[in-house]
Amino acid sequence: MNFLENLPLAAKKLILDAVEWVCNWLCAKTGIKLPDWAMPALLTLVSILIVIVTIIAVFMVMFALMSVFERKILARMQNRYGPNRVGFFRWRLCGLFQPVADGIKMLTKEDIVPRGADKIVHFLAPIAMVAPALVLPVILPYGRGMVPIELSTGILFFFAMGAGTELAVFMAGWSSNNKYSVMGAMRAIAQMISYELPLVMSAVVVALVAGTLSPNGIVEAQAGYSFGIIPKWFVLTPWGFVACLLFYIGALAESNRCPFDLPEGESELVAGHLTEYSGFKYAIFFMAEYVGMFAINGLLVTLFLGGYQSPLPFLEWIPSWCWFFGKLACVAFSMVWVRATLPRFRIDQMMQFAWKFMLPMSFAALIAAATWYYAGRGPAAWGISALIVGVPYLVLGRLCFTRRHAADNRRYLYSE
Amino acid sequence: MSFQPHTTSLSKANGAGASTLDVSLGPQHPSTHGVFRMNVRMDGETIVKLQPVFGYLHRNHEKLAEKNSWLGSMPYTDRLDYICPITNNWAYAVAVEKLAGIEVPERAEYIRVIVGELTRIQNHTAFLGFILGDMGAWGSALMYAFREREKILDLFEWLTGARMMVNYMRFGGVRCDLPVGWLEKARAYVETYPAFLDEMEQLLTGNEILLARLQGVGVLSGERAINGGLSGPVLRASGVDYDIRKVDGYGVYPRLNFRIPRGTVGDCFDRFMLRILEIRESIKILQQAFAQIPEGPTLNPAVKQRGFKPPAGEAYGRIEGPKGELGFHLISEGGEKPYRYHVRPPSLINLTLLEEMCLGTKIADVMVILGSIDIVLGEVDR
Amino acid sequence: MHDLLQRFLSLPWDQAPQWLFLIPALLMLVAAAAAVMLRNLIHCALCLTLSFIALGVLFIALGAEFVGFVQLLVYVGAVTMLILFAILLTPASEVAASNNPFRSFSLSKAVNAAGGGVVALLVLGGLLAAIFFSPHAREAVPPAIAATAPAAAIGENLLTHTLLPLQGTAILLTAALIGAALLAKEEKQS
Amino acid sequence: MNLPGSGIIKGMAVTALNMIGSYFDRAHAKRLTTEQYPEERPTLVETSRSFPFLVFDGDPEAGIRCVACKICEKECPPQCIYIVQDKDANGKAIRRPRVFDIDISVCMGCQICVEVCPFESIRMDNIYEVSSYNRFAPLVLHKEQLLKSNAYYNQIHPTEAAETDARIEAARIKKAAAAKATAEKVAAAKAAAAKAAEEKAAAEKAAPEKPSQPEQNA
Repeated sequence: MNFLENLPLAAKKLILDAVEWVCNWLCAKTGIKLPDWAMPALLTLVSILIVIVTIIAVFMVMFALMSVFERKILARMQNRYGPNRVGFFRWRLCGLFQPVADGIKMLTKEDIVPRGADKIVHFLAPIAMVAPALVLPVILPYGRGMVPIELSTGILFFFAMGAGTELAVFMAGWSSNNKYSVMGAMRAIAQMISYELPLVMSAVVVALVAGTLSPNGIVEAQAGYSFGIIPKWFVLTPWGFVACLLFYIGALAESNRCPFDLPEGESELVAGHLTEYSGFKYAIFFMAEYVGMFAINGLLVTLFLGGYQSPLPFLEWIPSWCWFFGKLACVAFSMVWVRATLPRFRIDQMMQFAWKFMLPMSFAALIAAATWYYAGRGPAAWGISALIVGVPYLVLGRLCFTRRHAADNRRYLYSE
Repeated sequence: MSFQPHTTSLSKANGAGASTLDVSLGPQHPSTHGVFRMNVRMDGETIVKLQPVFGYLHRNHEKLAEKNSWLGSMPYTDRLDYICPITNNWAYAVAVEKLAGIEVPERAEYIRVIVGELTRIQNHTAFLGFILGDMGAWGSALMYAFREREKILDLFEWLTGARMMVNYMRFGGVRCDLPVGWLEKARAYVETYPAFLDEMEQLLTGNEILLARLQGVGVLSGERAINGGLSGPVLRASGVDYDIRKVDGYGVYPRLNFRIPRGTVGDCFDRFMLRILEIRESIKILQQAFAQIPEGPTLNPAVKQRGFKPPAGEAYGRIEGPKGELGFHLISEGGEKPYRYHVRPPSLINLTLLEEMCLGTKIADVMVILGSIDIVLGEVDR
Repeated sequence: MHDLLQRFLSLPWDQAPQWLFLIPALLMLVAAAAAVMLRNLIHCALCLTLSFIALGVLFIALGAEFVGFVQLLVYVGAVTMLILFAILLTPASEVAASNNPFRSFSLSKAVNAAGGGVVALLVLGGLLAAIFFSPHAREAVPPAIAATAPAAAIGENLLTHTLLPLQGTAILLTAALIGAALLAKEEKQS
Repeated sequence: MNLPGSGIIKGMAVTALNMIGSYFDRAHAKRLTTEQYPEERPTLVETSRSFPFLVFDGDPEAGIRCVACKICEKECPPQCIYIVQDKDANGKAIRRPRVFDIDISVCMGCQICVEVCPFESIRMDNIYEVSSYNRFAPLVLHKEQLLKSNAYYNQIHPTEAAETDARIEAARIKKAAAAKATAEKVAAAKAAAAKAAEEKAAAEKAAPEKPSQPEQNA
């Protein structure tokens, strides 16, 4: 079990050792004397490359699996089979090779640029979309001591990079020279700006309690078990639960997923900012969206679900990185589940929800967290903070939803 | 007009100074229920003008019927509102029977009521799925609705040989009697239906997002609905008590005990709920019809189907179709072909107040309002 | 061959990273110039964003991670978006009128431009003065703080030494926000 | 009083139950109704119909029931049937089709041709895999493709075919009886008639029964 736990790190070290050995061997063979700085610089470079390749490989595989499993899960929720045909020669493998077929299809499709499009921006938009999405995952702690890039301000880095995708969506929408695209882009920007606030606020809540902006530090702050059995994850505190839900909703909105898929709202805007994209550019957008979704789910796991900590003490023999990816899969599954269930918000309702419900709630969570922090984290603190988030929830909920709704308030008359 | 966001701002699209945006929604658009088109002028995302454009699915239905024999138009009526072909058959048969003064055997009338109400159920079920699709839900409700609709279509296939293009009604009855065991199977199916409807209601009617999307959207007053000539669930959602099953009392409906639900607000949510309530009433009708259906002939033997020649005259026959008043206006010169054949399609006439319902709403609401009217382009454009 | 390689390796490569800052710096300058010169307003805004990003990269390269990320978050994430929004929502006539001053020269425009230039210079001078004459300007930031907890240090500084300026800025921004809302509302009514 | 958001939770419970149900409710086909088409073929109900075909008894050439009366051609609503009557060597029309084409790209499967046919010769098939790479020639079915045996008809629509066969049999018996009665009457009335008359009666007896059916059916 220790072996499994350390497998990724050991592999990395093995590669680095091998590179060093080969270099030394080459130098000895050729008689070149390396300057002092050369070997450390080379090893740094190699380790960076290892990180890049690993992250791209892992997230590409996850993207591929997600794209087929999302469709299969959605299909099952809708009582269908989903993709179950594409396999390897005559073995169908439950359609697991569907992403390969999709990739071939996307690659071989004609890449259409509308005549009136702004060709440069139209070309740059997918790149501007995928670049931030791919750097997002580097700050996540995947396991004990497995942070690709250890940043003391990791959370901030995440949000700073995440801001880039808005720009890409705007570029895509505006450059396509299509009314649907521009409207989709405007919606996307409005939505992302609105939801970034509660998203960041609910992350700040965690940073406040953990006292650090480093993802690894936040995960370490959630180590241990109260009463020896209940993990000290932030999601299991009242403020943490609320902040987690807010973060989850914000994550749905930021990754343009149902019920916040207004920018590409198919029933209204055809495909929003993606309307004029085809072939591999479209595939890149698609990929960036999914990688961004994984990254933000990973952050959610890190912030609230204890990152790589195991949920029960006697399960600690399972490697920490398994726990991380397991939790990530659960969050991703829940996003598919939400997608299978809910209809889409309308634009004004979406904005109202962000500003009138989520933002006040995130402030309430902040206050509750501060109370919890200073009231000694005991049962009393638990109760008080529950009160602080519960009351605004009821009041705001009443104001936002139930004022005019309630299906049972409607009267229906019958005539014989 | 050309749209060039690169050189202008978003608002430039309609020429200098204008602050609105013209968008042509359709005919190729994911949620226009076919090839419907709306020319929409928007201020931001708010609709300030909406012009429906019909006719992309025009198939010359009425003129074809005037070139065809009386019987030969029957299969074409399947293709009017292809979601519920049996009621189209029924309306045409009612009109011709009225024109020629044909008696319909009692068993045939019961069969007509049974298949007609099954059609209403499957139409409204499909509606529940469609409107969720218009609201942007990813098809779960639609798939559940189609799962159930499929079972009704199986019954139709067993009965008529085709799932949708049934060509079932004949002048003075129905084409063939119920197969052995059909009635039991249909009854068993109808017994299971309320459970499914409860599940759908659990999925849909309490959902906060759905409520927010439907309530207060596309409000239509009863007065306007009457003035616009609306009919069916759209009219009754606005609080007007008008159902041709009660008004005309055609077929054996007067013998059946059922109620007509109607709404109080007239918004999309009322139209949505009304479909659910109507399904529940239809189930009651079906249960009574299953119990009461007598033995006997299913086709009036006096009527010659081939070379059918009604006496010269004029008749307007109508029924309460799932989407509203479906009527056929026929003029006969006593020949083998109708002189004039006109359809009163509920989808088209319900659509005429679309702009009025949509003004001032958001573009996303337009799709929901259009969905709540429940149109089928085959019937709108004919 | 060996000699060549050996000589190549013994160049002062370890100094190279110090010169890498030229890349974002030049990018920033070019993008800023493009933002001024380009004809299409959206392109201008996009170039401006590019220069913001380059500036953020510079901050990060200087070891000021926190400032760099905040720069990206605020400027790329919010300010640019607001600029783009403003461009897209401004009525067409005004946008059309705002042609590039470098293309159509006229005296009044030149005077305007000169006036604008003077104002810009004054603002720049004021900023530089504020920076150079502030009490902390000459103190180098203790490297220890920069490396360990820049965020904490900045936070503490903001809430102790520079609390008053911070609050002043906040009030100013709020006032600007209210003013903007008022302006927008009037436009809507008319 | 409902908590805000409870409706969403309920809805999600429904989708979750459906997901689980799709794995376990297969037997009753309550949840997962999909048929995996090329492997699982639908069991067509007996009444299922697609396109028309021509019925023959015994030999495809001699046993063809169609007499080229062209009623179906006239009644077909989309007019997808094309019939040319056959002629013998002398140019005299024979009561059977030389050409019988159905354009199934036009045919809408309404079954009106079946209803109007007085000779029980055109019936509805239940084939459903008729797609082709060419939209014109392969979709025009000629007489050779349309001709299918009565056995096949009995196989796809047993009930209907049995009724049809019974009807034909009854008509044949009735016809035979009528012919016999006529012959006897003729023989009794004209017992002393010339041999030519006798030959004529014999020829009438041997004539095919089918032409007599219109009267039976009308």
